[in-house]
Amino acid sequence: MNVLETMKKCIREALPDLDMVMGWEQGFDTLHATPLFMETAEDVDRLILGPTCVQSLAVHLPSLKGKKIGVVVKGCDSRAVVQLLSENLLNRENLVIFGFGCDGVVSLSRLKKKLGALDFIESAEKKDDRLCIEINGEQQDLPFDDICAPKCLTCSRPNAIISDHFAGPQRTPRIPAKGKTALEKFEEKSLPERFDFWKAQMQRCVRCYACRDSCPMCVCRDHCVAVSRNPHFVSQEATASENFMFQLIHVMHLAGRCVSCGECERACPMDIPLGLLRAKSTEVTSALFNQEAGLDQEAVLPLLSFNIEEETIEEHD
Amino acid sequence: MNNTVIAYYPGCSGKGSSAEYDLSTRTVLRHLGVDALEVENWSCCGSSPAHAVDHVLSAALSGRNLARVRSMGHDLVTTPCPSCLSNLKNAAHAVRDDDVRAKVNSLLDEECPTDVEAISTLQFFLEQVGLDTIQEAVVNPMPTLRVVCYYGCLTTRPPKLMCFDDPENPMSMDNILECCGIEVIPFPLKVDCCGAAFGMPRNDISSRLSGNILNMASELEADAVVVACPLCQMNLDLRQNQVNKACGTHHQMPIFYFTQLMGLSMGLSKKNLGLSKLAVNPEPCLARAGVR
Amino acid sequence: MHIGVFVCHCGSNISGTVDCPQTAKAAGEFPDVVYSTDEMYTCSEPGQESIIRAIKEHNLDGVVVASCSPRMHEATFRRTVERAGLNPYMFEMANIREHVSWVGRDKALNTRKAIDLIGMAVAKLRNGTPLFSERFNVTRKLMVIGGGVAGIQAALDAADSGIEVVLVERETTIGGKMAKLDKTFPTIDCSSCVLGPKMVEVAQHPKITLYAASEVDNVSGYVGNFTVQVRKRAVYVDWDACTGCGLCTEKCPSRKTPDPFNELIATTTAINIPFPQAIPKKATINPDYCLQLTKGKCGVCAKVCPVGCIDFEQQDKIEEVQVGAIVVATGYDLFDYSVYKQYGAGKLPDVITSLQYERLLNASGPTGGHVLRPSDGAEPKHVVFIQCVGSRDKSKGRAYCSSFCCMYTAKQAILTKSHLPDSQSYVFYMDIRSPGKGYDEFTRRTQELYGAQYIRGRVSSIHQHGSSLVVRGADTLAGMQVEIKADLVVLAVGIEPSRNSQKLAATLHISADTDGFFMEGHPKLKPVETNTAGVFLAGCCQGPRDIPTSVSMGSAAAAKAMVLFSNEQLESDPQVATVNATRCVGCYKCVKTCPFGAILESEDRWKNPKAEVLPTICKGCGICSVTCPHGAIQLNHFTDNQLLAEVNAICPLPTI
Amino acid sequence: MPPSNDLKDGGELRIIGFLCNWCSYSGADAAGVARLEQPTDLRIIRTPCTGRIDPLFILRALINGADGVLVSGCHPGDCHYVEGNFHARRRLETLKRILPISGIDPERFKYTWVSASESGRWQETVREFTAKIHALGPAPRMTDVVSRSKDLSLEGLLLQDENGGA
Amino acid sequence: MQAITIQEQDNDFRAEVERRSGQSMVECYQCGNCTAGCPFDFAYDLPVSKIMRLVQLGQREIVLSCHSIWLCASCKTCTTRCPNSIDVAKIMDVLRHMARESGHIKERTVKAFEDSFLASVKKTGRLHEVGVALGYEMRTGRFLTDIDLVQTMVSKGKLSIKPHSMHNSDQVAEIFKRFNGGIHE
Repeated sequence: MNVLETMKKCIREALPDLDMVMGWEQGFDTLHATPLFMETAEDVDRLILGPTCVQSLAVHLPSLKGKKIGVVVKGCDSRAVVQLLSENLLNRENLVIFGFGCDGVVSLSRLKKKLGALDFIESAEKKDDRLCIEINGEQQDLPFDDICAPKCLTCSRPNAIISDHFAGPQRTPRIPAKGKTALEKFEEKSLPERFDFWKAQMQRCVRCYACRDSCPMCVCRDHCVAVSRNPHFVSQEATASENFMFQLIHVMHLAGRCVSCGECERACPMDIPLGLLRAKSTEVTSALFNQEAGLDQEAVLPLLSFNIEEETIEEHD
Repeated sequence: MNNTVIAYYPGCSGKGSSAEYDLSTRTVLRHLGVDALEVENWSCCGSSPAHAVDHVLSAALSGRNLARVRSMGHDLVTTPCPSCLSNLKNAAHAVRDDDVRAKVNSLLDEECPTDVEAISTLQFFLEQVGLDTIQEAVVNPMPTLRVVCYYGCLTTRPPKLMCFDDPENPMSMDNILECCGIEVIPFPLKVDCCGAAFGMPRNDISSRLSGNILNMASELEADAVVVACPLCQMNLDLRQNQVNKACGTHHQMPIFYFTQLMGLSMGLSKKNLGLSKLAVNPEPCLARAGVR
Repeated sequence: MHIGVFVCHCGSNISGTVDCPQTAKAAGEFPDVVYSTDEMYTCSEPGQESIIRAIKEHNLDGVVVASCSPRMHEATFRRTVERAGLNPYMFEMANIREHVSWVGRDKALNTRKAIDLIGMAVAKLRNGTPLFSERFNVTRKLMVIGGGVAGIQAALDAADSGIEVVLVERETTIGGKMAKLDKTFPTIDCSSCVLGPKMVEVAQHPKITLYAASEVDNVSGYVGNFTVQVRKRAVYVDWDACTGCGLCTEKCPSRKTPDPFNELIATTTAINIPFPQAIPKKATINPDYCLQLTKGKCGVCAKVCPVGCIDFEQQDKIEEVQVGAIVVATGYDLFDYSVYKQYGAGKLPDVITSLQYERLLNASGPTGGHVLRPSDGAEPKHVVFIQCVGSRDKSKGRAYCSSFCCMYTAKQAILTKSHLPDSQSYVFYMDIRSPGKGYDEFTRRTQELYGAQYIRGRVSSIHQHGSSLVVRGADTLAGMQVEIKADLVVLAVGIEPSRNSQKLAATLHISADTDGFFMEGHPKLKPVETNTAGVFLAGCCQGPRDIPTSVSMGSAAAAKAMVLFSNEQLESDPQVATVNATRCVGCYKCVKTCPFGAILESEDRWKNPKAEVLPTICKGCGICSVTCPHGAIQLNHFTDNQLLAEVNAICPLPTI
Repeated sequence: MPPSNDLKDGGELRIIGFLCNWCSYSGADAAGVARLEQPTDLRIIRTPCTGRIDPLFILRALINGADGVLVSGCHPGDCHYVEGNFHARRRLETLKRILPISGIDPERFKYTWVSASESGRWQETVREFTAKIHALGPAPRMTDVVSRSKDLSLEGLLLQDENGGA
Repeated sequence: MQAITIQEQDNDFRAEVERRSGQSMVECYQCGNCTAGCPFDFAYDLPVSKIMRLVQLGQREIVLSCHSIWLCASCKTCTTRCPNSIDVAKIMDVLRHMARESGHIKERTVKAFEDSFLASVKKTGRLHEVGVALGYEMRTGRFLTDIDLVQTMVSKGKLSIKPHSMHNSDQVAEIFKRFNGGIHE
């Protein structure tokens, strides 16, 4: 039995005790997957697993709190689940986790850059480390690393780190390629260059909140301070400065919580490189608190605790 | 402690008036397995006259020697002489200030290093050789020899610079000599001044101050005074008759370097400890203590 | 809103460097400000009346006063606007004195800054809401920590007014340092004759419960309702049964036990009563020296005790006490003068502390009041006193003056002369500090009638020379070095906060100054209060104090507690956190960070998890507000919007 | 004695201070009582505790164009609310280290501890921080015009370096 | 004794002492501890604490023309025991430098000794004790100084007529040349 069939079997067995199981099904073509909410055994037939299962389904979990839910997770998705559990935002007993080992997912925006508009997709299939795609009548055979999500290139946790059922084989973590990361390259720029960069990016931002809505750690939803008047941290005007304020609020609210799933950047319709902000925040909090989000259900958020003597913080006298 | 090699700065008096200090220090070090490697082509540290004239000049004279130590590949130098030590430490400390370093270097051919540290051989014995090793080497304890240890001013002062022992009640020499099986009497004037370099220009002053120390030692019925400083030794020993004349006293108080007594307790030969170079004859006192 | 702004001249304190009329004029331009004016003294009676008048005339619903620090007069003005019918929290202050006129020299810049600060206050006020206090009951019981003279006075005054008092003393007897003294200055009256009756009164007072050999382990709660855990140390004697007959102490074979009451210049028995007038007069076993407790054999005391009160198995006991207020009177300890190596570092037997000398002078001391020096028991002839040992000495980390050493040194010089008429005293001093009634006359008398020789200068060193001590000092008035061959040297050792006071400060949530003394609420106006409501200070724990001042402070602290207890109920400070239940998602991040356990993991009607604040326990720090990403928990009077409004007032939101 | 108010270059800059009520606000009051002269640029916002200071207030101020933000509270271990400044220390340090990615100079934000008795230290802190902000000059604004000629995509920014460096 | 006109005090003098010593004069509160411990006080014309006071009062002439600043042996007892941690010995050093520079030489023998000492070092790189003695005697005309020690020293082999050798003693001479050339200032 292949991975998909094993997974389907597990889900079918578990479904009677659950209100619903979340997975993916094919969207309008083979390159696009959309969330699948399985309530009956027939629904399960439509389940797919593969490089197009991009979205993190964990994002839906907090709003379903109180229901008995199953969820299919990749390695990166599972970290969001762990983090939500550690923050008391999910009940473990109401949750059944179906994990598998992920081989990497495609990045539509990288693919678009390579192939132009992705209008007429006949087929798309991953074969070993290449993606074979038939588009506008042409057959393309691309190295997977060139069109996968950037996070997959350095993925250290391809396998679900928490699961009640695990389908298929464990995948080997990627060894990050040598060379500077985007963050490192960006940080070689001067502060004014960085500031101008963000200014230009923030002028493009349309405040659609796709970044926020795709973020599994953004749990305030209707009460997000980005849209509230009490507290009124940021105005609704979509100016560069208000947009930047919003983005920096997001950074601070994710400090020590971001699980580096990359969903914000993926969801951004303007391709604003929000991953830079996330990567920096993760770098800072792991250096300061020697702790990474989404790995330990029992962990206390670093910004909710303290040490009387902080070894990593130089005393400001 | 086998085959330890240390850079060693003997100081000018070690080649003249305190030859026995230099000799006995080297002898004892060698006996304890330490090679004292003389700093190549060292020059005078300038002593107190240099800093009495100018602090930069003083730092430059010592800075040259620190540079010599660095060129030997060492970052630690020891010296038996507290006055040299004080100047070396002062220079090493002063050149940490960029401004001062620039001034000092402008006087020098080679730059004064900022990473060379100086310590006294006394500190070296105590901290790097260790009392245990010293005690193990003792073959000839002298329990009937009653001495007082006199440290003088500069061994521990100023405390912020010297960072060694207690500036008011130093015990390093006391502890070493007790380890060597010698009776050490607590000495209240341990850190009083002997008159320092005034022996020549103002003998009246140095005689009075050295006299106080000799008087107190003899009141405490000490057999001898033990010192760690060539200048103190000279004032108390070579100039003892001048003191007697000025104060109307009749002291015949032997003034040992602590290394000499260490050597004796370890059974080393008197010749290699330079005992015959002492001005006040130590033999009667040593005979009483059973040292042949 | 209708906001009124009142700019205070504070005489010339503000108007000297701030253009007050122009400031008031500019303040009138801020949104919602309908009235602005400048006043000579806003806090004065006419000043306050004009605020009340303006509120009524201009129908104001918010007031900003620009004057001194809110730490000075916020409470005053809140009462003022309340008198005019406004909610006291619809009031803001702009600190244009301490933060503007007193620190800036340029009048134009100062004026601009003052206007900005008023703009911030107005912005904050526009985002403010009326707040209402809750009322809660008061436990009318006072705890006094420390049974020295200050603590005794506080306990007696409070008890006499009918308040239940719990007095906690660390040592096995109350009396503190004063019980060790022989005589007191400037009257030379007997210390124990003055203090003794008060100690007895404590023991007999029906309203006072005494916990000796006890310490405060933990304090929780808040003003009016503190819960204190008191640790009663094991004394190995059942004090309820012990009659203090002293038979055990006569028979105890372990006679080399150090005697802290005699400042370690004498020894006592392992089971002992510190001194005949001790309160409580109960025996205590020192477990480090008791043969039964260290070696398991002896038990003589148990055999001779007529009431069988010895209990070698006794353990520490924790008792919980509910009180409404706490007076801290933990006193002082002597500075450890052994860091003065040049004074013999404590190794020279005839160099002693002033407190040890008190014991030598005291008739109930180890020498029966004969001045005999420790080394050989001889009567000293030349006695040298050295002042400022561990006082006014930056190099030893003690820059402060210990305040009463000049006076007791003079007293000791007088007593030396009366004990030993042939003796000669010498006092090395830097300055004679005698600013009290009859104090300076006293130090003059010491010299003029009792012949003590005062030498102005510090002492460089002391060394033993034969049986005498050579004291080498300076007389700076003569410009000479001086040397004295002394038989006894008494060091007027400086004082420091009593040991463990740092820990107690943390337990009580009060702060300490850089020298470790507890901080008063205000140096002038709240000398016995602290910044924690319901905790008061008395005596040397707040700073060096002599006996009369300590006693005054004890009375003052008791009076403060009585004022507190005169209310049937107290009003809680409404500046506490509140939860907006519709916004709360029940993650309880706030619960995890609250240092006081003031937030509960609660539920709403529909069983949704929600945080809930207990307003009487909340101390208003606002840590929780920052943990909540959706701003569901807000600190009243310091809400996100109030603080953001202040930010935006100085740096307006950028427009494109 | 260093010159105090002699910042004669183009007047005041906008510096916001967030001070805890118990230590630093008191310390600043004490500096006033002692008439310890300070530059006038600083505008102080009083909060009960550094634990009340949301890093977002600081970001709001910086994005609004504040030239400097100074936070000061009780020394760690001396917090009136026992733990407030321990929380603040983690939050503020995190903010300070994240700031550089935004292009906002982290030197424009300082947090420190000044007790109620340290009036001299407060004066020193204000003088030093004000001098530093004046050395940095006015902060760049989000509203300033960005040159449209530059390629401001990430690739563009990073490539520009590679091309320039080659 | 002359009265000091307080308004005419030489503040530059005080500032120069502070700058060159790195010490703050105002911290001295005249406790007298430096005088109390000074081993040389008996030989001083002004006690240390008075020198400190006179520097505070800007009395350049009185201070630089005193004997005391020449008689300080830098034993540093004052520095060690100062309750305000002032490096008093360093101030004494600086005052002696200033006295030298301005030609206030109150202890000719002390200056002669220092000069002879440094001259010997300059000449041979290391100190030549006989050279110092001879130089001192030439400078002071006190030809019998320490003559009583000669015999002992000779018999103990401590008097070498020739200086102890070192290479490149010219390097040391060079230090002095540059110093006298005033490069460092």
